[in-house]
Amino acid sequence: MSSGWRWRDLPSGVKFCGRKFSRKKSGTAMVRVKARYLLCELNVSDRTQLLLLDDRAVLAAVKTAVARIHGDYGAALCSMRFSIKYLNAHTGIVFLRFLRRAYKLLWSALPFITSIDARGHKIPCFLNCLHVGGTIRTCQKFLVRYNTQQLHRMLPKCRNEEEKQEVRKAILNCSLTKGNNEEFHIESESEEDEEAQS
Amino acid sequence: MSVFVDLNLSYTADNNRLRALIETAAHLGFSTVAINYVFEPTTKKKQEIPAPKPISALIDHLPIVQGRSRPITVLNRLTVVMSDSSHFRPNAAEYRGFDLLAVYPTTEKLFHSACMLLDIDIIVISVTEKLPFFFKRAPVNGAVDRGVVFEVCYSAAIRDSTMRRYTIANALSLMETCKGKSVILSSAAEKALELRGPYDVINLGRLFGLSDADAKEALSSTCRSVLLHAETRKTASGIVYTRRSCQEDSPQPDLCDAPAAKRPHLAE
Amino acid sequence: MRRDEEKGEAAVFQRVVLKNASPYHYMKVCLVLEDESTKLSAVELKQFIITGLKTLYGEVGAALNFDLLKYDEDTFTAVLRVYSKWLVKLWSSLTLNGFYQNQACAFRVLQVSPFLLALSGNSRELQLD
Amino acid sequence: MKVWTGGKQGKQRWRRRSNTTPRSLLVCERSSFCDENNRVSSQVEQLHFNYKVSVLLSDCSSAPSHLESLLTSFSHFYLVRNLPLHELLDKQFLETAVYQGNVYGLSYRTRLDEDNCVALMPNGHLVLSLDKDSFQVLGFEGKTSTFNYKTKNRYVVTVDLTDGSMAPGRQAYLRLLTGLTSRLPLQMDFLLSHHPGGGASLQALLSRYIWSEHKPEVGTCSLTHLPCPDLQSCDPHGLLEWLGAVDANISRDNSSSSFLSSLVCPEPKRTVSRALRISICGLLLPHDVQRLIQELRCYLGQCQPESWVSLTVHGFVDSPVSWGGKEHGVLRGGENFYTLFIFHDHTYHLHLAAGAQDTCPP
Repeated sequence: MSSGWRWRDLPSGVKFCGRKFSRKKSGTAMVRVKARYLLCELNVSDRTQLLLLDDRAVLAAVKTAVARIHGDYGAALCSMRFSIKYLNAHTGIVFLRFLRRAYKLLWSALPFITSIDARGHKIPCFLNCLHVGGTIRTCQKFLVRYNTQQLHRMLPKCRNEEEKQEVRKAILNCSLTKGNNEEFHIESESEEDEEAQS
Repeated sequence: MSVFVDLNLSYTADNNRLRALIETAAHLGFSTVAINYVFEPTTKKKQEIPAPKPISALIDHLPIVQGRSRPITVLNRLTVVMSDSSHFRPNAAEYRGFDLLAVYPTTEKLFHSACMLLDIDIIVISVTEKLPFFFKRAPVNGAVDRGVVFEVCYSAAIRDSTMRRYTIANALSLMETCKGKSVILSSAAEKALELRGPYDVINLGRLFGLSDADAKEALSSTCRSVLLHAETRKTASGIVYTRRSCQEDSPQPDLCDAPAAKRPHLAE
Repeated sequence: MRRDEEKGEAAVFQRVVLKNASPYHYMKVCLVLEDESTKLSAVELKQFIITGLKTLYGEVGAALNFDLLKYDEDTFTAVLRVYSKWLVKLWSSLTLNGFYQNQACAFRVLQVSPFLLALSGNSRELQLD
Repeated sequence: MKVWTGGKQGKQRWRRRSNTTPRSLLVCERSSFCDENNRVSSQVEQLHFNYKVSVLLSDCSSAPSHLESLLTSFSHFYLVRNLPLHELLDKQFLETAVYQGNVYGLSYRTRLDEDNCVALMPNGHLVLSLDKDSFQVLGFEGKTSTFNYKTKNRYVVTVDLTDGSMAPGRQAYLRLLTGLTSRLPLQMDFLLSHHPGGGASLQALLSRYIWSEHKPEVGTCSLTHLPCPDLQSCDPHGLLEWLGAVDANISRDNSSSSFLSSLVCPEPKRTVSRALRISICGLLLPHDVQRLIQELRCYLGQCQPESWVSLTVHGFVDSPVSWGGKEHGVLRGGENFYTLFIFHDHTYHLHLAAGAQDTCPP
């Protein structure tokens, strides 16, 4: 069989793949896996029902909606690196992490969520996307700003001086530092999305 | 571009079905196919590595490839399912009867060793379950450098909806890591109706995150380099090749049949 | 994606180059069924393709518009027309369609082209024996 | 630290590539035969390997006799089985055929995206489109295929056989000859044809191999009540779609809301009561197409002023060259064809279409 083989035909270190490969020292490099974080607000008619929600219920609701709207292909994309990063059951704020190449497709399924099943209850609700960011930190910054805005909006509606004081205090609180906003504290390492590959 | 190749037709003891598979593959335009024998060692008892059946015993008259005037080429391939590092026995005499050698690693550690160490041609990517580990750049690059390729099989995706999700998700995460190079797409078909035409598979590659040109290579040029790689495995660095001079009656598959692997390509 | 170049030498001469402008792609497909005696009407075929689209691409896929231009019930051969940007979706769902009413089946895509005319002039069909 | 040289950009480019549809090209020209600068004849001449010609005559129920006789007089072609390629370099063949000009040869039952393909053009150029293995074994200079320039898996070797350096006995000639005889003994089925008036003779070559002579196949079909768009104002893609539907016998009497198909004839439309479709298949020479066009123009002169004629010429999908020896490739389908609408007042519309791997038509 090897009649055509000659010494000089052989590449150094046998590679018969017909292509030049980038030969780098692999092993130490850290490559960030790109993701998109969607900051969503859960809108319900009865705010007490929010407390029933947990990560798993929201996760399942998103997955079902994606599977219904985008079929097997969507479900496959949705199973890749998708997670609920943070859920605040008091305010109804949800952080979703999607694979960056697929986030638009998956995002398009979110409006079709009409209810979430949690602990045996069916909670009618809808998801309102507030912000899309590349890192958790940008979303966090946005959320602080957004909450401040909301508080400002609440100020004129206050009925008595006591309430006003409280709201003012809250506004002051969140404009101080971004970290110690009490209704928002994720594990401070927002680098956790920078997962080391290899 | 070279000829279209499907390196995975599942072996069945049913000769008629196997013949139908080969005939369908030829009809669809595949010029070379490989019959895949799966060897799944278990801890309980020692098992025999299957011996490849000579092609002439399976099919007496090789069908003509569609639109061409040459017959189809049929090769043998062994896939070892590895759940423990002892399952792959390098230098086992039984492996020598096969033209191609593949492993299916089930854990990250085995995947790493398959990429970096084992003397194999193909690493099979799981398509029937959720990926038990992430593909890391280092082992994947190592495999690419060594000329070992990754295989994604599509027929599970035809059979079942859940498998389809796993196939797409696992293939996509593989393509993210290896950027569409050093990947082959093959069928793993058990029935003739699970085979798809080469252009259909190329389009399916788009679903797996491959570009048209890359997908076309996954069916042709990359397979060709696998066949060449398989040949170097049998030789000492592709230089020295030993063969028993007195031909016994045992019908060892003749290596001259290796299609694209007839000649080594010259160094670039 | 449209480039016009007008050449001035004669008032009547006009040349227009259209790049990637074809709105549709055309596919010639053939359905192979395990049980060849099955009858399948054009409406059933289209329903079947839509079901396949729905499982792979969900409700978005089911809403995808395509036309069944021609169908031959004896050979199960059909000509489909689909918007170019949805070609990949339609094609991949055809590829992954494996069962028609619990019997195995396969779509064989014979030809795909941005021009319907090209389907009737495929030189790979030339038989000289 | 980045692992891949392409880095961020490379990755994005990879992503973008995986989302693009294959390109297609359509060139539309309008002019008149009376215009001295019209290029129809050169454009027809430049597409060397034609597989099928289909003609649609409006307001006509049976083909005029002179048209019919012209169709039957299309040049015959030969199929040679297992022709060793070095035979094309044979001194006698060069002298009796290639140097005389107008010899057309094309490998048969080979696919351009998989196998080695060969074309012998009428100007004496020999084009070999080879895969990587064959090219490197052949040992003759060639170029990387334009459509595979990144992966370098296909190479194109172009040789001018009429050039002085390729004369029998010269160094380049001998190198190619030994390449094709000893290193890469390619054998393939070959379609050969030649211009009958050119003086070339293929007999010497044919006598040594198994060959068969083939006559282009003619088919006619008459159509009635054909809805027809306004040819002057219709957009080119709609027009070609309509013509394709006529060619493939696709019914167009749908409403735009029907379930199965919403294909309708583009508005404004009129109904042509009678029409005739003629098709002819085989290895057809541009010269014959040229004659057909002349004949059609003559025929049109005798018709009513509103009638028209369309002529569609399909090139071979697996020919290594498209218009004028430019490289041709196959990604999914290698369509290369042109459609010519001729009107009564000698104006014409020419549509030249090319697939994903093709250069722009002339």
